[in-house]
Amino acid sequence: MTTAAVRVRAVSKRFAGVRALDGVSLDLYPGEAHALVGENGAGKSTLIKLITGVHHPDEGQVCYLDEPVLFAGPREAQAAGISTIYQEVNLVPMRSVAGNLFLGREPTNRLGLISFRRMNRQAREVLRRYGITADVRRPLGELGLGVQQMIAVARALSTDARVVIMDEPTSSLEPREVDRLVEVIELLRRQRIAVLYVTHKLDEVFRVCQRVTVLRDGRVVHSGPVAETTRLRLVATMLGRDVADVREHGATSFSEQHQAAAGELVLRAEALTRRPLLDGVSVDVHAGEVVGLAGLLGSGRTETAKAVFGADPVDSGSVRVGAEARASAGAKPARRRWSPAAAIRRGIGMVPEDRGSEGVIGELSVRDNIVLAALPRLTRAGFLSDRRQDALVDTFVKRLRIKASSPDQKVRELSGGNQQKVLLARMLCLYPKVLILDEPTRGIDVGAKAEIQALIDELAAQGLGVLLISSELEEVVEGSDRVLVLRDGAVVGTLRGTEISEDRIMQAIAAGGEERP
Amino acid sequence: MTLQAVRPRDTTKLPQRIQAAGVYIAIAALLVFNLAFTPHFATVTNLRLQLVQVVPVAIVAVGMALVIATEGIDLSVGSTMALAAALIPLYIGYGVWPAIVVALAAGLAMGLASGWLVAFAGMQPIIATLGLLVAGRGLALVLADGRLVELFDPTLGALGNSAVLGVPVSVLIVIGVAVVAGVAMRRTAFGRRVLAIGGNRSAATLAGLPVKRTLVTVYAVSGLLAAVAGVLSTARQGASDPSFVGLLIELSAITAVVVGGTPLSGGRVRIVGTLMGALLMQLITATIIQHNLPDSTARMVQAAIIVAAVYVQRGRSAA
Amino acid sequence: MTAVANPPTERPGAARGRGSAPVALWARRGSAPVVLALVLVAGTAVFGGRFASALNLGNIALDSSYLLLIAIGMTFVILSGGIDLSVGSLLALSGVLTAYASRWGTPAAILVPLGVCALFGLANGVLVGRARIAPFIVTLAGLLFARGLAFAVSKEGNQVYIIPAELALTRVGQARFLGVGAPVWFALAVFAVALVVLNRSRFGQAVFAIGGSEEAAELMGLPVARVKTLVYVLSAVLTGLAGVLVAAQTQSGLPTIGEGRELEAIAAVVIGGTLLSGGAGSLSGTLAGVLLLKVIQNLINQVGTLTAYYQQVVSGAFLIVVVLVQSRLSRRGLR
Amino acid sequence: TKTANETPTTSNGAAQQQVRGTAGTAACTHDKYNGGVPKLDLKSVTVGFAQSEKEANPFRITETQSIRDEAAKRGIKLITTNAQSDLNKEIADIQGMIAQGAKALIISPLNSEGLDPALKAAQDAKVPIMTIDRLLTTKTACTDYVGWIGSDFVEQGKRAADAMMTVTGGKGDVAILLGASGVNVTVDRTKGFKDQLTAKNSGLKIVAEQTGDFTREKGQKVTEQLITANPGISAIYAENDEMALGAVAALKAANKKAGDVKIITIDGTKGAVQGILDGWISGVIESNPRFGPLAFQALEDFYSGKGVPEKTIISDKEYTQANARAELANAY
Ligand SMILES: Nc1ncnc2c1ncn2[C@@H]1O[C@H](COP(=O)(O)OP(=O)(O)OP(=O)(O)O)[C@@H](O)[C@H]1O
Ligand SMILES: Nc1ncnc2c1ncn2[C@@H]1O[C@H](COP(=O)(O)OP(=O)(O)OP(=O)(O)O)[C@@H](O)[C@H]1O
Ligand SMILES: [Mg+2]
Ligand SMILES: [Mg+2]
Repeated sequence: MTTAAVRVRAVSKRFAGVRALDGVSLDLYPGEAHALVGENGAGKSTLIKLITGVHHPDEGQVCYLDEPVLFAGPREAQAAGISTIYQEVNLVPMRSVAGNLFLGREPTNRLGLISFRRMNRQAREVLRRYGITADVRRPLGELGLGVQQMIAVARALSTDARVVIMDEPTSSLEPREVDRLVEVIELLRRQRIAVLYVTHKLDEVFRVCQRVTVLRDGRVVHSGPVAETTRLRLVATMLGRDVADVREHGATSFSEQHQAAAGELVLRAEALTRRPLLDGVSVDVHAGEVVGLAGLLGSGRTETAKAVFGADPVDSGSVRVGAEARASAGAKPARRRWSPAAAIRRGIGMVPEDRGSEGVIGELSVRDNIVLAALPRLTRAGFLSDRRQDALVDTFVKRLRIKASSPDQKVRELSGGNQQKVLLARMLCLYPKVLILDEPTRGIDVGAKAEIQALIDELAAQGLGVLLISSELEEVVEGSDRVLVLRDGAVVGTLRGTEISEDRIMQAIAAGGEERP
Repeated sequence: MTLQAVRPRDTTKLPQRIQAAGVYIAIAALLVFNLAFTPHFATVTNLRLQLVQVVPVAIVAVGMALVIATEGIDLSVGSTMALAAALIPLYIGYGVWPAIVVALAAGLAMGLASGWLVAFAGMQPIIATLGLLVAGRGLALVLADGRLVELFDPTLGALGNSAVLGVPVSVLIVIGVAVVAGVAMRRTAFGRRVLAIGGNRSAATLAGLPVKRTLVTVYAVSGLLAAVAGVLSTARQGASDPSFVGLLIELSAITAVVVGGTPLSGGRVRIVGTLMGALLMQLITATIIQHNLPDSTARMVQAAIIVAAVYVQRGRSAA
Repeated sequence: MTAVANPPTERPGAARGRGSAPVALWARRGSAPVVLALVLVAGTAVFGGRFASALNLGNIALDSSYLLLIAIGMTFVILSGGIDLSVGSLLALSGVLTAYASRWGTPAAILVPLGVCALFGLANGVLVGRARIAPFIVTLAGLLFARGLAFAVSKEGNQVYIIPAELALTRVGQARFLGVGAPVWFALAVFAVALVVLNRSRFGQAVFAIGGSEEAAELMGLPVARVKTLVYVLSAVLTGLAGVLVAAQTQSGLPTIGEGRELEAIAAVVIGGTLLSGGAGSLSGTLAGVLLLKVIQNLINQVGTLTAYYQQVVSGAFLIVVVLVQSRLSRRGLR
Repeated sequence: TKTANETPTTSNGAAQQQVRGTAGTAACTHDKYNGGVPKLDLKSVTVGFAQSEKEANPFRITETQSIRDEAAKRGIKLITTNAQSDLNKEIADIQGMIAQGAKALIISPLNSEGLDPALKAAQDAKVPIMTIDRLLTTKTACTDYVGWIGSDFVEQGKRAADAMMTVTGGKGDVAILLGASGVNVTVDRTKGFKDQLTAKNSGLKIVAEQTGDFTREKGQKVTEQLITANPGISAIYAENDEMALGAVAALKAANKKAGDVKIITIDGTKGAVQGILDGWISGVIESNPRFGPLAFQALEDFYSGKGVPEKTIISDKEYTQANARAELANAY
């Protein structure tokens, strides 16, 4: 047998009372892509951080090329040849795309000064290789999260590494980008580079990886060749349930069909324009209806969501809610300051795409994060009622199965998926009439994803209108009653009922491109 | 399903408590040192003196703690004190209370001004309040024509020097302010908003919180409290001294807040810790003076203790 | 393929966070020099030759040079997400040490203060970078400590050390070249080098990155602690250099100078468009900020009849107005 | 309600100005000064005054006011600056006034050292400088500056020590409230006081010396600490009146009675002299800030050819129980 690139021996790690990892062992061989899967909070990210020296194990040992190592930090690991893409996009938003790609290893001229011309040229080459279109001199923060994630991938892969670790690299990628990434991983494998691949998208496990290790509650519950397992079995092991049980109740997806007899109009956004990102987008949402927004990266879905919610200003256009929306056919919109606060007051909720910078408040507890938007309802004369808070928090922690040591735990310490659930809970506890979900299942494990999808269904059945954005076309297709296809900030097609399929969406995008030079 | 059933009990709190106790440890150490080595330290008079002297810094620091919790900073507090002090003699002809009301109103106005600059004009807090620091003190001096004015008002004197059941009135005011601030931060929606804004302003906005209004309120409270401190200082001194009252108090207050365990990065606040931070600074000064250390040594010792106290409770950002 | 979209204008409200700050900032960078030009023109219009005389402008340049040196270091510190409050005291300490060491000749009079300042910066840097104590507190303690040390060296102020007039240091420090004082040339030289270091070296890029997102920089494998440490050393050494030049000018080392300089330097940097939270800004902005502050101060002095109190009111108000005008300008510039 | 100290103090004119003595060699005139500067009629030019510290205490207020009043009286156009205790600002101020066209300068140096660039600028522009208050110890009269008018701070400290020995009978524990650190007024007043105690072999023991920064607030706070830590303190030497008045406030708050602790102070403000009448302060050594008449007279003499002496020591009074009532009106 070849020597392992990385060998993890019975490592354990506790965080102030939470046992994140408990005697985990894992071998990673050159030339293999090794999947690491498990529920939210199972310990995947923690395991990676132990390997790269972000954290140090309490017990056990990490070997790199058969030598026991204890990296002082990611820097040492990187220098030794372990290149890592961490779970949350970890780049510097204020620096340029090229600057981010080459940070710490900028090309220099003879005087030791950085040559920006060369750097930009090389950056453009890298981007071209990964099919990313972006101006390399622009600040990275201006790009959508998906593009940012691709750039993080490109950065990690453009170093000379013997081991590449990817923590949910595809969580905000389009199928197109995922394909590209799969190709790259193939290439890496042929170069005898070892790849550790964390994902919640089980399809990718079967497409990309040769071996898979399943973590549950900080322990390895399965490890073996991908070929010898099935999707169903994997899900069952992850969740700790019977295969039969999973098969019966299903692990994914929405109930096939809604009662598409949509209720009355609850939201009407007309001709939202914000140059150059949005160009006259109109969206109607009815009670009990799930409206999907489909499009490629940067097509304006997030912009649409934010404009409707009042989070970004628009040049023109109007948003009307409830009775006003119904009464309004063509009427002049009322002039009103539209802001998230106003939107929330009028019954619109939104779960933003970028949970780190726009969503969670890391220093606050799970409880405080959940009740944040509902504060006005939970106070008497400005004072908070513990009882009502706890009741609310309790309900949603249970319902969404948020895994936290207690409602008092800081959100910062939760795993990525659980943070996402906290955000969902924050909006759900407002009992909104319309809910805008921008990538609601990003980074969420299969079990939880199914639950959230079921929840969306259930809420829609109870009369909630939903605007759903997801880079997983499957999710949009299965979940939506109506799909608006966006391209370059404009609606290029509307699909209803049985028309909705991945193919039709892709066609609409392509056709839209032809119509609009 | 048992996703959250069998988690080990959360013991997070204990080490954090020990870490957060840096300021308490330092206070205890200084007390022990003084009890052992400083003659006449363990007297009621002396202890009361330390409490009375810490009043202005403590009050200002409570307001500062709220501002810092929003990830802001208020450098204008010292000038606000001066403005309040300068106004008292101008209006004391109408009676003490009207004069005090005018002084407090001026503090509120300063706070509203910095709040507006920060929340609505989008200025960085340190610059907005630096401008007001310079202009505010200038304004106070213009109003007072740069002069110290002695005040012989019995009510004002009582505010500064009398005691209820042995506890000085000004100390009672500090306790009152701290209790209100503590309750507001822990038990009210306002407190929650303050922390949310400090923790992640974009997220707070997207959660529909009235961010600007809250920010303005916080700076207004800070201004008002600074004015209270200005009035109390004036009362105790029996003189309005706009040139020097509150000079550099912003640095002492910020130190007290941070030494008390409130991080400058916002999102967290410790009111009692802030009071303890102020008390620690006072004890350091007292120890230095009572042991007659030269000025140069005094500054260096002070620096060392501040770093040590914060060092003990640092490090949760590490990871 | 999707076209590269233009950046959105400032997003009030929600996206104050990562997304939009850089945009506003990139534009704001350009506006400090514009405001400076406006103020210069206004000054000339109102005061004519009295203001725009070579003598007066030379004075402004000399007066600005010390602040510029300090502000250059401060720019690095602020860009890295920190702050350095110790510079004012350090200026005094450096001056005192220069004068103290001048008895051993010019090399000692330069090396001793610079060495001590470097150590001081190292201490600041290690406490911030390695021990991870908030920079505000570390350098606040530094402010106290350096001042204390300056007093201690000058025996509580009982001893004012004098620099001999015939020393090379004095002659160089007080020399004029092309009608402009030596400190101005030193400051400009340092500025030029700093420009290159900040914008064209890996160290400079690392400073920006760390200020932009320390966590990301760490995970990308940058030597975060080392860079942070160096930044404080740089700030301290440049302040030390300013102290040496001040001492050479005044031929003495006074432990009382420099009070409040830290706030002045921070103001200059921020007026220059550098984000106080770090990650974005520029040295050219800082230069404009320094000049803006000093020109305004000079203009206020020109009035002459204004009492000191009114001068204070005016300069405070001016600071606020300038920054407000600037942010308006930058927003307009984007449309 | 009653307020005191509110009326603006005006300088009391040349009548109050007594010169205690002059020193130095030949009188300085415009044709001797620094190789000769043009003769001017003061009434037709602008004169600049550079104040060193904020006008935040009676001494500085009176000093500036006295210069302004005298200029107004003589019909001379005056511009003023204030360096706010910042040495570099004072240099810039002086250079700025020269650039603005001031033809003669009166400066109150922030420190005995460090004004060289400003002095040089003045020399280059052939602008004569008259210095008041603090002496430029390492510079030469009639070359670097015309002459100096001021008090002898060491002497003030000595006189304070004498007064202290008189009121205490030469026995007891003394605390010193020092002025701002690193300022030569503080240094000199401390040195004079201590030297004199030693010279006179006094039985007074200095048990504490702490800075009160020349302010009333700090004087009060420090005194409060000192009397708690050393209940035996029987006398306080305050290096200016403001700190002394702070000390009085502290003593009152500590329920001491007037005269329990003897206070000797320097400056001679109304508040302090009133303190003598009230029994809280035992003696005040004056530090006379009314430089206006003398300074402008010196400039007149400089141009008229009468000449200015190198040093003019302004006379400082002493206020005691005996003369306080009579002299109260003359205090500033
Ligand atoms: N810094 C920390 N402090 C405290 N607890 C932590 C910390 N980091 C992780 N944990 C806890 O460790 C456990 C494992 O988290 P980890 O991030 O490894 O999960 P994960 O498998 O990557 O989940 P996800 O799929 O949601 O990303 C979680 O319970 C989490 O709350
Ligand atoms: N082609 C592009 N190049 C650069 N920036 C872009 C591009 N397209 C969009 N952006 C920026 O990306 C951000 C998010 O894009 P938008 O909301 O339009 O896309 P989206 O369809 O939600 O895609 P994503 O899945 O990336 O969020 C916007 O702020 C916009 O400025
Ligand atoms: Mg994870
Ligand atoms: Mg999106």
